[in-house]
Amino acid sequence: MSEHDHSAPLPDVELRVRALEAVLKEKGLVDEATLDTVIDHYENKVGPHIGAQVVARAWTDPDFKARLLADGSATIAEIGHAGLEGTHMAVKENTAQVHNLVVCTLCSCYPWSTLGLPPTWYKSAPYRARAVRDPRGLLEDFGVKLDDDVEVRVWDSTAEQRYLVLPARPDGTDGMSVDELSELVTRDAMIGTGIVAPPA
Amino acid sequence: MSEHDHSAPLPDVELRVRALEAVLKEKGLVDEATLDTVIDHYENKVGPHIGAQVVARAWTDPDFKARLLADGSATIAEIGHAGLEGTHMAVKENTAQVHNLVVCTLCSCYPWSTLGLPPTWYKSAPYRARAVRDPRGLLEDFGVKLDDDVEVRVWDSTAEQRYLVLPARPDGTDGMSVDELSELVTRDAMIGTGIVAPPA
Amino acid sequence: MTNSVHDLGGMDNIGPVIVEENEPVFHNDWERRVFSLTLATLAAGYFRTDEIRRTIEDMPADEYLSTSYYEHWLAGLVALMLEKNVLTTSELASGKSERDEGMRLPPLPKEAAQFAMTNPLPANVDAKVQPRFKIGDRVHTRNMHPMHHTRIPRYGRDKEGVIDTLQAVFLLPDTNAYGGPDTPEHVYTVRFSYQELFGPEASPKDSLYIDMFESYLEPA
Amino acid sequence: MTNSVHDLGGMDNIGPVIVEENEPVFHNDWERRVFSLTLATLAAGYFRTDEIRRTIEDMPADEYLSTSYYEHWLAGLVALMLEKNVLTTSELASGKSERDEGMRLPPLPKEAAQFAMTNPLPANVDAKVQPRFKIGDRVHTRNMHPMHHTRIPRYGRDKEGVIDTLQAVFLLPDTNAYGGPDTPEHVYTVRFSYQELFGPEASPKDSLYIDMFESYLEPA
Repeated sequence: MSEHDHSAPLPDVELRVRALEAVLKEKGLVDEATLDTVIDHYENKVGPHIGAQVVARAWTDPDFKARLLADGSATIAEIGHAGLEGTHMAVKENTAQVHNLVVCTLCSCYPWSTLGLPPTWYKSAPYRARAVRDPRGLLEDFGVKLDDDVEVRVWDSTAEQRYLVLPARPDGTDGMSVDELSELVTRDAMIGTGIVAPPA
Repeated sequence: MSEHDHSAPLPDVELRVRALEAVLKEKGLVDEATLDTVIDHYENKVGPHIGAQVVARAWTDPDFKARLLADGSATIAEIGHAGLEGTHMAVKENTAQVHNLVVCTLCSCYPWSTLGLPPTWYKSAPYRARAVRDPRGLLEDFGVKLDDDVEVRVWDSTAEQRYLVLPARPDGTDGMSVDELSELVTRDAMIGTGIVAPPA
Repeated sequence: MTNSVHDLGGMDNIGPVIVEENEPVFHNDWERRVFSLTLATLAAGYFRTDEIRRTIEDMPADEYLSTSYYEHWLAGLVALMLEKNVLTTSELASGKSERDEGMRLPPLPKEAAQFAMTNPLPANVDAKVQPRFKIGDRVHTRNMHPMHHTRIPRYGRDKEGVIDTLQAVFLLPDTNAYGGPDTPEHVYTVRFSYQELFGPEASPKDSLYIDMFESYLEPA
Repeated sequence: MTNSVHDLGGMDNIGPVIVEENEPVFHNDWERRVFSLTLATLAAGYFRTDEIRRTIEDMPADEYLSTSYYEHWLAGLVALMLEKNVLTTSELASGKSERDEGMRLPPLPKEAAQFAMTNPLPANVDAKVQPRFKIGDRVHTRNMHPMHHTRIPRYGRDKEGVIDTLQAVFLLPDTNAYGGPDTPEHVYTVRFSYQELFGPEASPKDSLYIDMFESYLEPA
C-alpha cells in the first residue's frame, strides 16, 4: 500500500497501466483533461461529507427525512447530490430496534455520489464474505455491539440501486446546526459499520 | 514442478520442511527407517498396477466380480490389497448405460492401496471444482465422449469410503489372460476420466 | 462467470477485515490512472458496467483473491480492450500504437464526464413491462448455475423470500454483460430471513435483503 | 472451516485441469519428506486425519488456491504440531530443538507403518447405533453453515436426495477434527439428481452421490 520508491524497478502493474494509457492516448481514444476531471472529482469533490450533510439535514428536518426514506433518489438529487453510482438511492434508517448494514458481495457497489469512492476494506474479499455470513461478529470487530433484541438488516447491493444508512442521531445534540451535526457523521455510520457518537 | 537447482538459494518451502524434520528427529519423535519405509511403499510398491489386477480379475471371473461389486472392501482385501486409504472400498461398474466418475471436492480422498498416490490433477482445485459442476465437459477434455443416453454418476468421496471404477472390458480381448488384460487398464479408467481402449 | 470466487457472500476464512486509518482515495498514481481510464472508456461507450464486472470475475481465482481492487479493474479493463479489438496484446506490451483498425469512438469530453458525475442519469429503462410480483409476495429464488455472468449470489439461490420493494426496470446483467441483447426486467428487493439462508442456527431476528432481477424469481 | 475455499465443488473459473504426462509420485525430495513425516506423526497418534483436514482448510483462501498439494500438507502439519505443542515457532525457525516439554509419543516403528499400509484397518467404530434411515428413504440435507469443520459440501446442502447405501458407523468429522469428543454416526451414500443440485438446466439423466453423515440429513 505504500508509495513505490521510484529509484527501484517499476512493478509490473505500473508498467502495464502506463502502456495501456500510452496506447489509448496515442490512438486518440481518451482525453487527458477528462482523466484529470474524473480524478479531481473523486479525489477532491465527493466524499462522506456529502452523505453527512444529507444525514444531518434528515435529523433536523422531519419532512426531508420522510421524503428521503420514501424516495432516496429524488430527495438526494433535489439537494444536488447525484451522479454515477448514486442515481438510484435507497436510504435505510437505523433505530433503537433496527440496525442496517450495506455490502456488495459480488463486487463493491457503493454510493459514490454521496460517500465518494469506497475504502479498501469495503472492497475487500473479507468484508464481502463476512458481512452476510456473520454481520454481528463483523460489527463487533468494528466496535459496534448490538443488543440481542436489535434486528440486523443486511443489504446486499447486487443491482443498480445504492444504499445509504441513516444513522441514529446521538444524544446531546439538541440545538446543533446542520453543519455542526454533519461534523459528527462518519462514513462508517452511513455504511452501517459504525454508529454516530455523541459530541465529545 | 521441476527439480530445484541446488546451486540457487533454497526456496522457503524446502527450508521449512528441513527445519520441521530436523526438530522432530532431534526430539526423537520420528524414526528415519519409518520415513524411508513409508516413502518406499508409496513410491515403489503401490500404484495403478494393483487396481489393474483387480479389474482384470473381475473381467475374467464373474464370481469375483459379483463379490467385488457387492463388497469391495472384503473382496479387494481377500486378494491382499488393503491398507491406509483403502480399507473401505466401493467399486462402481461402467457399462454401456452408466459412466462413473470419482472426485473428492473437499480435499483429495483417493484409494491409495489400490491406485497408489493420486496424480496432481486429481488433487488440483480445477478438477475438484469441475468434476461435479460439469462432468461431461470435463470428460470431453479427457478425451471421453459419452453418448447423451449414457447416465453419468459422479461420486464425491467426502467420508471414509474410497471409490474404484470398474471400467468396461474393451472389445478384442477375448482369451487374454489376467496379466495381459491388466496391462490395458489405465489409472484414469479406474478414476473414471478414461476408458480402456482395445489392444492396439 | 456464475460460481467464480468473486461470489464471496457467506464464505469463511477469507481473512480479517483490515481498516486503514486516514486512507487516501488513491494509494498510487497508477490507481488514479486505472480508475479514470476505466470511467472515460466506459462513459465513451466502449463497454457497459456489467461487461467489466464479467471480465473481472473471469480472472483466475487465486489471482482474484491475491490482488487489489484496482488490479481487478486493470485486469477487467485490459480484457475488455482486447475483446473489443480496441488494442492488441502486442500494443499493450510495447506501449505503442501499431495499427489503426479496431473499435474507435470519440474521446469523452471533460464536460460530459463532469455532467455524468454530478447529475442523475437513471439507469433504468422505460420499458412497458408488467411486474410479475407485488410487495408481500412470497418468492422462491431459482436454483440457477448458468455458464455465464449473473448477479444472483450463490448463497441466495434456491431459497424463499418476500418481495420488499419494487425498484424499477433495468437491463438483465446476464445478457447486458455481453453487450446485449437488452433484456429489460423488473428488479425487486427481496427479504430473506437469516434462518432461511443460513439454517436454524442463524439469528432468528435478522434479515438479508438482496436486489433480484425478476427472472431470478418464481412464485413460492 | 465450513465455507472456506477448499469447498470447491461446483465452482467456476478455477482454471484448466492440467495433466502431467508420466508424472512421478513425488516431484521433489521435500514432497517425500512432508508426506512421510505427516504419515509417521499421524500413525504415531499425534493427530487424526480430520484434524489435518481442518488445519489445511484454515489456510488463507488465496494461499490455499495458489499453493500445491504438499504445501497444503506442510501448512496443515506445521499448524497441528504447533497447536499440539509438539514444537514451537522458534524451533521451526531455527531448525533446532529448544526445550523438552510438549506432546511426546514414541516414534512409530517401521513395522507398524508397514502393517498399516498393507492391512485392512477399518476406520468404522463398533458402536451400537441404530440407523435413522434405510435404503430408498428420501432425505433432505440440512442447511447447515456451522462455524467449524464439517464434511457436507456447500453445493449439497438444503437439497433432496435418496439413501443409496448404508456404509457403516464412523466418527463425525465435525467433532473428530478437534480431537473429539467422539461422535459415532451412520454414514450413507446419498444420491442426488443433477437437476436437484444444479437446477433445471442441468442434465436430466445424471446423478451425484455424496457420502453423508447422519446428522447432515433429515427426513424429506
